[in-house]
Amino acid sequence: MRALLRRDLTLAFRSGGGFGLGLAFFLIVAILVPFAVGPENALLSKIAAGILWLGALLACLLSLDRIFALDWEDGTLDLLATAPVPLEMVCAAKALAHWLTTGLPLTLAAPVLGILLSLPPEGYVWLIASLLLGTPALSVIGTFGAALTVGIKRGGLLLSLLVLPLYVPTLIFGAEVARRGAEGLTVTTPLALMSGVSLAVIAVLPFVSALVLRVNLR
Amino acid sequence: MALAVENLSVARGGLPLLAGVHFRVAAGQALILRGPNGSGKTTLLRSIAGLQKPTSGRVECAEDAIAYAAHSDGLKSNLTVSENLAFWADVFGNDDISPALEGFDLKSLSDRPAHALSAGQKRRLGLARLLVTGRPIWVLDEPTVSLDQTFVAMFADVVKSHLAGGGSALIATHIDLGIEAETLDISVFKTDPTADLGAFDEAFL
Amino acid sequence: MASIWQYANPAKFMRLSDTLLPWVSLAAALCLVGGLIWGFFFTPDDFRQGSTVKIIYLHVPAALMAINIWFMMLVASLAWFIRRQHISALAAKAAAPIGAVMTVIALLTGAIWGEPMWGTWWVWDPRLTSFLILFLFYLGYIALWEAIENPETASDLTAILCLVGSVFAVLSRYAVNFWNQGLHQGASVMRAGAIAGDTEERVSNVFAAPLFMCIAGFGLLFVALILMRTSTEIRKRRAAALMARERMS
Amino acid sequence: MMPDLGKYAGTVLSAYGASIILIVGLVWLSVRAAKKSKKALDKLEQNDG
Repeated sequence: MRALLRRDLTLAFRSGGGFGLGLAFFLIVAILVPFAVGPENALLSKIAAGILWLGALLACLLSLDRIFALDWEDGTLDLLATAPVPLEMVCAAKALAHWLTTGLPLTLAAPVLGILLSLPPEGYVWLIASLLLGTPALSVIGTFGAALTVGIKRGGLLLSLLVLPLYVPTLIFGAEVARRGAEGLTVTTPLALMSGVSLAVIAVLPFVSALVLRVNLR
Repeated sequence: MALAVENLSVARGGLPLLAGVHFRVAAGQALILRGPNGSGKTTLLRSIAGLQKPTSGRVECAEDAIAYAAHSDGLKSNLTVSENLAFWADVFGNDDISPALEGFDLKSLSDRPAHALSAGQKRRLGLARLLVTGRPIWVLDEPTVSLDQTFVAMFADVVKSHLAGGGSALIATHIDLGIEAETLDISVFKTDPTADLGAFDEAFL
Repeated sequence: MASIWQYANPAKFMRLSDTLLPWVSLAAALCLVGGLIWGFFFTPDDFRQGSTVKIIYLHVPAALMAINIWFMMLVASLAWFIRRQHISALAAKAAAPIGAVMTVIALLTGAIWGEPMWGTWWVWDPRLTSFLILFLFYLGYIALWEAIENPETASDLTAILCLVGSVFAVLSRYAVNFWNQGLHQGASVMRAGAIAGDTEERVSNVFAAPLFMCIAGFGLLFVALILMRTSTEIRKRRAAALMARERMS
Repeated sequence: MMPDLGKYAGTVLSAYGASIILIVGLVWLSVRAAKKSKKALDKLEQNDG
């Protein structure tokens, strides 16, 4: 399945691949917040961790429907389904490609935006840790949502509605880790809970997504 | 026997469409499926290719032997011709794409991005993809759409060499490909939609 | 052509539902109206909350129904995968709007009930919040049914969404608890959105009897509505199948 | 007959009012949908013979 991953990555980096889409959105969200809530650093640093997590989540959400839509339209999914490759691997590769092109860049950009929102200094390491652990789960859950809505015309809005409640645990635990990290409190429990959720999701959901794709390809 | 279909019935949109479909395609043979549009050629081919479970009956062929190709040919316009072919070759576990490039005289276009190809060239690339899968049984749905006469002849030659090499082909098409092969009009298998054949909506009829 | 319609599961269900519906509706009306009147007029005020305790007769049954209807949909989705009988999928589809309305009632009455004590209409109390999340799951489920044309694909995908959604609903329940320790720890009837289970031990019996009647009323209302709505779904599917058949022949 | 609801009268009545409206609305919509589907199906079954 390296072939699919390699192809998706080259496609993402080629023109119009939408690589910068999530990143740009994340930047815009982070920059707009001070205009909305006012420039006082005291307030900003209090909500910075949460805002950065919310921005990363929405940026992920934004680029989900591209995961299968393009391959659905040009028949690639049909051909992959008849190829000697398990659909579960296809879903896992797609989720990984989405994470590499969206989740990872967001995680790397988050500290830079943290400066804009005057995130407390001790918060940076936990912000990155929580995003590193959380964004893979966001990608895998998102792939499940994308598979559900692949056959639906203009399914983007429905995809967000379906995926939003599924993101709640990851968001709560992730933002909690970042927030406690920023306030210098112990982060062990939310971190443990979050990694539990992420690992379970990454292990199970690709199989469910493959089942969904098979239903859609019928 | 490369491909044998016994007493296959398929449904579409919850209603029975074809029933009792049976035919055989020997190695080195081709079978042309005829039938008016909407008579179920696509549904039948998708069931044979394994994308769709038939409501009854069996498809017998070697494991992983079928290469399916429909109208949309799974090409990425941002990738070049050789990248597209290399991807599909890798997916099917081969790595040499040069015979496919020559077979469809795409050698000269190999570094051109797919979006810069003409419709005919794109179809040739789609069919070249078939060669690259290395699968013995070709299941093709209207392969010569948007191909002009000269390339139809080329397509026929490629199919002939595929058959000569021991492969077989099941092709749904309207036009005469110039390949000597039996033809089968599937409207013979058209079933009365009220037939009780375990189609999805049967419980409501 | 001896259509198997008379013997098919949907037809049997329709006949059963047509015979049961009048009785169940009557029982539902009696229990619901009786319970509400009993609770509204004939029970004393709570010494601390005054008359707002009367909202318990709506809030607790609705909250209970909101959760149990989703559980019913989960069971129906599992049944759809195991037995592939249309009744299961259509019953789940019919139940979702009822569950959504029950969740709205639970949220509304919970917020209104809490307002005098908290001075604001909405409070991010873990229970109220998890009902809000449950409401989002209901919306997503209903929207997915509406968005897919092919009934078989719709039945399969919504069943999968229900299964996956249930796991995440439980996860969210604990995440929300972790996220906000909750405003009222241990206050018995006072706790907004208290689930009838633990409310029962501390609710003195003068409140309990009418509460049980209301819960029975809501339950029977659900049964009546699910019988009617599932039959409606079956009729719609039969009409669609007939029309499709006409187009075919 | 009206119980003395005290200063929370507005609260209690609005909760009851809203809930009753929602329940009645749900029942009404369900009944309307049932009638509509029955009528449509009967029409189809007639000319289906």
